[in-house]
Parts: sequence; structure tokens; C-alpha cells
Amino acid sequence: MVKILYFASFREQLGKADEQLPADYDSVESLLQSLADRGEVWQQALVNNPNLQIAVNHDVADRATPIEAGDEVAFFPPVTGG
Amino acid sequence: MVKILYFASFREQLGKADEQLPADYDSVESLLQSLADRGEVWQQALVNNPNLQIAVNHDVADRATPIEAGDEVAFFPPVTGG
Amino acid sequence: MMEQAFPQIKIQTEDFDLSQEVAAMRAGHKDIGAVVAFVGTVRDINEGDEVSILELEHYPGMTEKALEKIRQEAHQRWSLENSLIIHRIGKMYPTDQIVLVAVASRHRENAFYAAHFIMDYLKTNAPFWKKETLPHGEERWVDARVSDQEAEKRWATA
Amino acid sequence: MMEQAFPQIKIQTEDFDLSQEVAAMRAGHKDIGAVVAFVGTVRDINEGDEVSILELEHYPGMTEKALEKIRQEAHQRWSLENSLIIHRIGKMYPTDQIVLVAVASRHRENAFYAAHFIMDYLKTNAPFWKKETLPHGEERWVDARVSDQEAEKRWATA
Repeated sequence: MVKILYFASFREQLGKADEQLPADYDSVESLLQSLADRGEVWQQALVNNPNLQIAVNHDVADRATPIEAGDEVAFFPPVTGG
Repeated sequence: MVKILYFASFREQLGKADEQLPADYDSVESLLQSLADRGEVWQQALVNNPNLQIAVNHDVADRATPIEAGDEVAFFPPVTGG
Repeated sequence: MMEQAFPQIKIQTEDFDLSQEVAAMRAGHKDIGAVVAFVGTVRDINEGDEVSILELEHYPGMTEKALEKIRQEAHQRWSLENSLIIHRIGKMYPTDQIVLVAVASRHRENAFYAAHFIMDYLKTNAPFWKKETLPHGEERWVDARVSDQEAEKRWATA
Repeated sequence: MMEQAFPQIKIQTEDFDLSQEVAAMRAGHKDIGAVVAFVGTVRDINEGDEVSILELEHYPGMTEKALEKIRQEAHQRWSLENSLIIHRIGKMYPTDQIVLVAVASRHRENAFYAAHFIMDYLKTNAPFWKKETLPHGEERWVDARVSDQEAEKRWATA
């Protein structure tokens, strides 16, 4: 399984804070394509969004980052702390 | 009268924290020349000292600064606060 | 507990006392001549609107790791005796303290640069998100600032 | 009393509490997003020698005026909400606090620059002098540093 997390405006837009998915994806890119199939709101937030930020196992990642079983993948907007 | 103040190492070298002198000097330069006549230690501290700092009435001054009755003139080494 | 893995990083809902935190950071490091402490506070105005509540969300686990990485980078760039980062989460109100970055060094220049660097990197690299509530109850997520991106870039090394 | 003429300048023998002083400086200024506080402390080593006592002498009257001038210059150069300078005089010991410069502004960059500027100018323009006592009782006046002169020059305007 792969754990997926959504933060801040993404969590609200997608109506979900986290989920577990089968480890059927070789990279963030293929995971994103699969999530985009869920509909317009997913497409907008995760594929057509130049501000999408990605982390894999708590490290900054990008669409090309490989993923495997047990990984934690997070999607979120640009950070605004401090 | 003119009030003269000596601070830090100057006060210790010259053995004096302050004194009142008649207002017989038209500038810091003429006051310094007069003080230098007191001897070697005064000459060293006040005339042959590239590090001499001068203030007149609480403002940074130099040898050319005019002085008049009632002024407060201070001599001290480079500052080391903070 | 993440606090044990990264003792100089604290993520907490409660407020902090500046004097106590700085004293604790200095303790056991006698050869300190300079401390620079930055405190970020909740402004009552943002983007021209009055703000009633500011809510901070974060990504537990990644936050601590990201902040410790920034702190270590500061210690590599400048000679520092110690440093500390505290960031609050949850609901805060105008004038509340949000974040503390404190740095101790022998000489002041290193402490000033390192504290500024840590804040600039924290702004663009630590996974925190702010949501504002306006007086009539409207909520909105705070937008990232281009000026924060620019601020980070100034520290880029060749 | 000089304290009334320049309420944001304090010359005192007693120690100060960082939290209390920063809170007092912020009070009544709600539109603050950033506070930078610099604390200078007594190091236990100077020029390679152990230091037991540090004694601070100043020029009453000129000190307050010089510090207020530096503070006003900072307010002219950067957009600041408030600022405060506290400098202790008399005998101090390793790890003691000597000086506090605290600056509050809307955005962090102004507070960082202004606090650094005030400290650099204070080092070369405020009439304070330090005398060290070494462990065997030897006393010596601390020499001014060339690095402090260089630090001030960086802020020169064209």
C-alpha cells in the first residue's frame, strides 16, 4: 500500500485528508494520472495546478520521483508558515 | 568657564575625570595645545594620539570645533560598547 | 517523539516565553557574545482586511525534518554556538506569537545572518499553511508571497 | 531625567528581562508581524584570555543622545513600528546580558536590517568603554576592533 496525504486547501477541495491506495504506481506521475481520473476537481488540483507541491517520505519530491510499497506521498499548496 | 571630561583609559592616564578651565580657547585645537604643555603624559594622550576622540556638548567634534564659555568638552579613546 | 530526535525544533500549540527559550538555548554554551531572536507575530491586517483568527496547519513529521535541515544548513554556513526553532500550530489571534528563531554565536554578524537565513528558508520550505478568519466569519487560505521566494533566492550559493 | 527625553533608550546597571522588554516595546502597536531582538552577552574568553569581570563605563548625557540618533536614523532608513535600546553599565560577569536592541516592523526584512544597523553603529558611535579583569586580577581596557569599523562602513549611503 501507499499512504496519500492532502493538506490545507487541497484537503478541503478534495474532501479528504488521507487515504491508502494499492502500490500500483511506479512514480508520482502515474499516481497523479490515476487520481485525475476521479473527476474535474482532482484534475484541477493535482494535474492542471502549477502550484502543486509534492513530498515523498517527508522529503520534497517531484512528478518523476519513484514510489514503492510503504511510501508516504503528500500533496499540498505552497507553504505559508512563519 | 569650560568643562573638560576625560573617560576610560584617558581618565586613568591623566589622573583626572573632569576639570573646569577658563574659557580662554577659541577651538578644541588651542585647548589641546594648552593641555599638552602640562607634560609628557598629556602630550602623548592628547596630541600624539591618532585615536583621540573628541565631543563638544555631547556631539562628536574634532580639533577645529570652536568652543566658548559654558561648553562641555570631552576626550576619550575609541568606544567599545555593545 | 519527534522532540527527542530534534531537540532544537519544537512544534507546539501553546505559546512560548522568549526569555526562557533564549536562556535554555544559551545554557551550557558560555562562549556566546551574541544572540539574535526573531519573533513572528499575528498582524491584525492582511491584504487590506482585518483578521480575527489565524489558524496554522502543518505536516507532522515532515515539518520537524524540514526545519532541522534548515537549522543544520545555517550551522554549516556560519559559525554558531547553538540555535532553536519554535513554531506554533492551531488557532492564534492578533498580536500572538507564531514563531521563534533564536541563534547564538561568538560574534554578532553570524547570528544576524543565520537567523535571517533560517526565517527566509522556513517561509518557503517548511510545510505550514495559514488560514485566516475575517470579522464576518469568512475563511480564506493565505497565499504564498512572491517576495518570500525572492528572499530565499538571495541566499543561493554558486 | 534622560529616560523621559528618550523613552526608548535605557542606560541601567540592573539586568533586563527580554520577554518583558519586547512586550513593552510591542504594546500599543498592533500592526507588527516581526520582532528582531539582539542581545549582547559577556563572553568568558577575549583575545585568548579568560575574563572574570567586565566593567562598562559610559558618558552620561552623550550616550543617550548618541543612541537616540542611531535609533532615529534606523527609523528613517526602514519602515519600523517601534524600537528599543537598553545598555547596561557597571560590573558584569561571563554570560551576563550587556545590551538589547529590539526592533518591531510589519515585515521581517526591515526588522533584521534595522537591528543589525543599530548594533553596528552602537559599536562605533556610542560612548561606552569596556575594561576586563583577568582571573589573576590584571585589568585592561578592551581595544576597539577594526572589524567593527568595517561593519559600520557597509551601511554608508552614497
